[in-house]
Amino acid sequence: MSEYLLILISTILVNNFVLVQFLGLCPFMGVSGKLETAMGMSLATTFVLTLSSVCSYLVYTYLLTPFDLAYLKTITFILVIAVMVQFTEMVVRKVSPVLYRVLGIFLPLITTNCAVLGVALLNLKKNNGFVESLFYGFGAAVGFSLVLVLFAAARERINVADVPKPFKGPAIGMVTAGLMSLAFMGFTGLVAN
Amino acid sequence: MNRGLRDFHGGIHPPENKDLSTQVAIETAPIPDKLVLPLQQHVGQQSKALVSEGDYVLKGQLIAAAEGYVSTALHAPTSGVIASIQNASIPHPSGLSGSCIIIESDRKDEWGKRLQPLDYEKVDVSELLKRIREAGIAGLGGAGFPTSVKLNPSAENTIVTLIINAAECEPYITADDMLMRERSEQVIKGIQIIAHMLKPVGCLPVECLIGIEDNKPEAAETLEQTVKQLHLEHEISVVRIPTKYPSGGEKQLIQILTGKEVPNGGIPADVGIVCQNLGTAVAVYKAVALGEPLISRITTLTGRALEHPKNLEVLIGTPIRSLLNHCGLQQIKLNRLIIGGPMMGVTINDLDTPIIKSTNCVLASTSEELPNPTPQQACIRCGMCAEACPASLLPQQLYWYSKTKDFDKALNHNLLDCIECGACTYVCPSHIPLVQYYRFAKGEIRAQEHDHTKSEHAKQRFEARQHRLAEEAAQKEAKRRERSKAAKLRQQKATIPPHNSESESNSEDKAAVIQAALERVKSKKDKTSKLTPEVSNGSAAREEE
Amino acid sequence: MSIVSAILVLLLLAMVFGAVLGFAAIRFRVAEDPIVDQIDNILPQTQCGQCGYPGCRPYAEAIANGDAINKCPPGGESTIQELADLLGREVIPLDAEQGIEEGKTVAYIREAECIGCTKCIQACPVDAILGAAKLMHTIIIDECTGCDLCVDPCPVDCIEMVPLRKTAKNWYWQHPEIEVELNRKELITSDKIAGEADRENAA
Amino acid sequence: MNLLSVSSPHLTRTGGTGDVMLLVILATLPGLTALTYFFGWGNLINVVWATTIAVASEALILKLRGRSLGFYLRDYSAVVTGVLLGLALPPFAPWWLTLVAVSFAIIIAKHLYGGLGNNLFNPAMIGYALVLIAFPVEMTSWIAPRSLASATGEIAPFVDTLNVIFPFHSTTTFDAMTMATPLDAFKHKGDLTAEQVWAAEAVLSAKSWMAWQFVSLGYLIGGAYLLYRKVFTWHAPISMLLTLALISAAFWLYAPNSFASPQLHLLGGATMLAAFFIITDPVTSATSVKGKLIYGGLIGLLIFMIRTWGNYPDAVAFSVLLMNFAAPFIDIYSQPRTYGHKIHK
Repeated sequence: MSEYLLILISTILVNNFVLVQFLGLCPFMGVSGKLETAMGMSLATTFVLTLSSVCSYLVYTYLLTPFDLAYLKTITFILVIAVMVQFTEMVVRKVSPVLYRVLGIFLPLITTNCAVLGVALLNLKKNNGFVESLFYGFGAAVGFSLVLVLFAAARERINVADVPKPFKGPAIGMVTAGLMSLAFMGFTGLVAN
Repeated sequence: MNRGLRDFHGGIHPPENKDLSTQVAIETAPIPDKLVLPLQQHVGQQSKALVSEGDYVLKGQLIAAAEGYVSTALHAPTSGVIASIQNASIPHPSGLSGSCIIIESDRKDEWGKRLQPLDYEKVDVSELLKRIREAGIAGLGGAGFPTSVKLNPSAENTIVTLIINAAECEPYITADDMLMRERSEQVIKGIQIIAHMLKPVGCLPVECLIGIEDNKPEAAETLEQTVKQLHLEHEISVVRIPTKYPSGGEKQLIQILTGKEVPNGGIPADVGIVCQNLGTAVAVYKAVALGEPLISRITTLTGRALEHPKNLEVLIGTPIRSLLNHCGLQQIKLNRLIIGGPMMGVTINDLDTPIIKSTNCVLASTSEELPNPTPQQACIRCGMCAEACPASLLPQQLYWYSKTKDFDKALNHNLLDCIECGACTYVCPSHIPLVQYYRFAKGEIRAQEHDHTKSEHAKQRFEARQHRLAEEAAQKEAKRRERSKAAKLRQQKATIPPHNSESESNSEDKAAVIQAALERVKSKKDKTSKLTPEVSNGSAAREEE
Repeated sequence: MSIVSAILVLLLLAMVFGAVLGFAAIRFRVAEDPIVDQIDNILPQTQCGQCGYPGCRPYAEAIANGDAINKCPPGGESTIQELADLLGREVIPLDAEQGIEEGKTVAYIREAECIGCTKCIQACPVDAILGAAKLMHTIIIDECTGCDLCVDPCPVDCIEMVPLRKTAKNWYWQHPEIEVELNRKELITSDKIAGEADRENAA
Repeated sequence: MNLLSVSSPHLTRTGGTGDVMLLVILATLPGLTALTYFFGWGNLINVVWATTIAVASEALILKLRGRSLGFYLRDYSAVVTGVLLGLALPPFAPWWLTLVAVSFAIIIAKHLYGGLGNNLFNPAMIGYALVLIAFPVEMTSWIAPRSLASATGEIAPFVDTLNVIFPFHSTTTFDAMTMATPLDAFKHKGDLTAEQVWAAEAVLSAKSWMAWQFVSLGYLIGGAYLLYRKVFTWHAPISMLLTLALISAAFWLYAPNSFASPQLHLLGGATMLAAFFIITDPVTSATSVKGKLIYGGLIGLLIFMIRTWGNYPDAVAFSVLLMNFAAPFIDIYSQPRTYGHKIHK
């Protein structure tokens, strides 16, 4: 049990995908303008990430390995992710049309969110089992969501701040992400890799 | 009487400066040459003038009637001639004018026909309500809500408590204080009438609480003695509350005295409470027991730009200039002229602005006592404002949202629950005019709401019109088809030479009419252009376009 | 051999996923796009046509189909802001081609000059003009949206747009910083303005 | 007649933001005195040097942005940042270390966001975290303190200290005896038990421990004074200290040999400095009462976590920055109940 907890702490804090491993920066910068949007994106990403990391594991273990097709892993993972995203998009569109509008291009972009593919590949590299993959994907998603939501709230404040003109908008956003990354370095060593 | 008092969140203790104006007894102000009576002295619809220029009116005569339920009547405060009905300065922060009846007094101060005094215990409550409405009473505390409306709560709410607001928590103001000291009997009798009116038939009498800040011990004692003399100890209790601004806010006073909170968006009657100002009680007494309409009130004239600050009994409509002169205004020292107290009052620029029914104080201040605002520094979210806010809001957050016009967030942080008491601005170390930000945001929100309802309305009208046009077109089409069918039939029957269709001749007629009219206007314009060149210039410019 | 199994495996995957998506497409079908109504609610409903569409609803439909959100001068900045919020788009300044945001106006007919031609009545999209043929017309101020569609058709140019009057009832305090810029520099200074004033002094 | 027309209220309390900042600076004096007494002139020199850089950087930016120098410098916020960094950096921190930390703090962490009131992160902590990550060796070498009773000879003379910090003119290398802070010592105890750690370096550790306790006490006194002057409310500091004390006590009672005692947590590092001077910075902390309690509590928790399991011996800077980042989010969800509203709306 404690092993799963460690995986969670590791992926959420210590090896946070966004601020420590610098994966998934595109949606991180793109969808953090408003808190509501960020929350919607977080939910969608969490869903996709968790599911796709599990599915990738299943596909890899029970389909690719038996047929000795490990070299197909990247293309199949992309396929899995694309389907997951498409599925999520349909669900979101039905459940919350406004969120669908608001997420706009970013929803399909989860497909190209490198964190998603990254999680699937890292699972293989780390030889994670089924449950471990599940926790790893979920933890990565929660870490992504946590940072995204906090960042969105912070950006709402920065947007109303008296930022010098050259730094307005994405520039100060990047600076903030950098400083945040600095703060996350404090977690180094919390969990041995 | 010892009651379990509650406290409200926040609050401040600004310097009181009340003893400036309590040194001398209430005086009667001299009758001015000219009285200015705004038609809008209350919350609700503007009153409707009943007199016209040149009419002679007697003191107490009705000169403007209530228009609608939430409105009040207006009476001539003295005898004289109606000089005009025109736009004049009103006590409003914008400095905009409003329509006013102007009376030139004849200095005779001659009473007209008075209303019949009523014995409140013998007549029906509806009779009393009618009398209060006829007497033109609107809250004398500051907001000016028509009293007859407030004393007629809906049947769903059983009133159990009557609160008389005598807290007078604003610095400088002492009008209620002096009223209690000098006319306590009128006060108590007025309260009796109001309590009687609120008591539903067959129910227990309402509990009656007079809330007084403990910085007015004399007034409280006088009231207590009067209560004793009239043997009303069981019905009316005088409650001393700790001095803290804004304990006189209606919601705050209710919280202190009863521990209840007026629900968001509701009124005190929702929790079984009616709250009345002390001055209003006196006005009710005068209207019912003496038959006098509301034509005068006690107003504090104070501030260090006056040599003799004091309380005056003034006629409604008296221009402030004459009162200031009466109290020895030192023109050079005067820096700010405030109607109301230093925390919530409005500044005015025109000394001819009149006293209205809700004017409890005129504060003529020097630049030393109320210094000019200093430059605003950055908000550091220190939270002192949140500690001072009596409504438990987060003024620092509201400031950011108002400043950046993020009205959704401001509403989400309950901007509309702000009572604009000014406690946050008072404590702000960065000297940010917080309340002005909130007033701006509230104004914008209200304007947007107004725009929105208007656009909804416009949409409906547009759609109705589209619908009508479509129907008309359909009808025309149907008629045309019928006609063509008929024509075909006729053609089949006999070959008649075709002639101009009706519509064509019609349009030709129309064009001719327009042409004729155009010429007529042109000739007219040529005439007028000599008189008013700018009008013709305007249209000429348009023609060139 | 391995190439065959690879193709088979990918084929299998594609079929399974295709089935999943097909199921989702039926299960989560979205019938109509309710976004148009929401957009229409934000638009000011002046029906002025300054956006180039024959009314507010058509423009709302155009926006939903991807048209720019900055073509509505009567709505101005606040409408653009709201639209941007709703649609998750960038806030862009008003398109000057469509006109500039002005204060609210209402039409006013100089009644002495009116010839009673009813042309303005026909032009008014919200039936805010009262009158009959050969009789003087007048505007119902409360209904007028200030679209100025009645100005052009008038053959005698007797209609003008006048700004809506500020009264004590609709007046409210201005943004403190705007006020500073306008007239009272010495009273309240915000960050920016303090600096600018300083620079002015230095210059 | 030209009378003033402004929005009410017309009465305001005197005193401004600058006065608040001056009080904060004043309240650092007990802590600074203790530091100087036990660790020599280093921190005093640091404070002066850091303040100079802070004010200069602030002035530079204000000039670049065309803002009024006099008006903004008089809020003394730059001085506060300088003083706090001067206190937090090791006494023998070389001049360039302070320069990097302070100028980064003022220019990047504060003025890129628009200056006082707009910054998201506590500038002093950003500066501190930056140099801590970039120059770990310089940052972890504190000198050995002198003991309470002994003679003055044990601490470095003023001129020598100056030469260590600004090694320009002097070629003499001053050999200061460096040693770890108590927290540092505990961090690198390896497999030793707590008692063994203290026994191994008995003399130094006892002295060091004593010195740090006095420094913490100094900050505590300053904090109490600020609390008394109502510069901030008790919520955030008490919440942080209480959380840290309770959690560390629980772990310490469970395994006294492998976990640091609550005493060490509270008095052994920058805990007191953080509780009363860092997390009470209103700009970067949560703003409502509820928010401050959450904010302080989570900082306490993070400090414990990072100190106990992380790589860095002291965790104040990181914990504060992490919670700075979370503060806007906390603010959104910690509104107090407004008058007349139900508890849950």
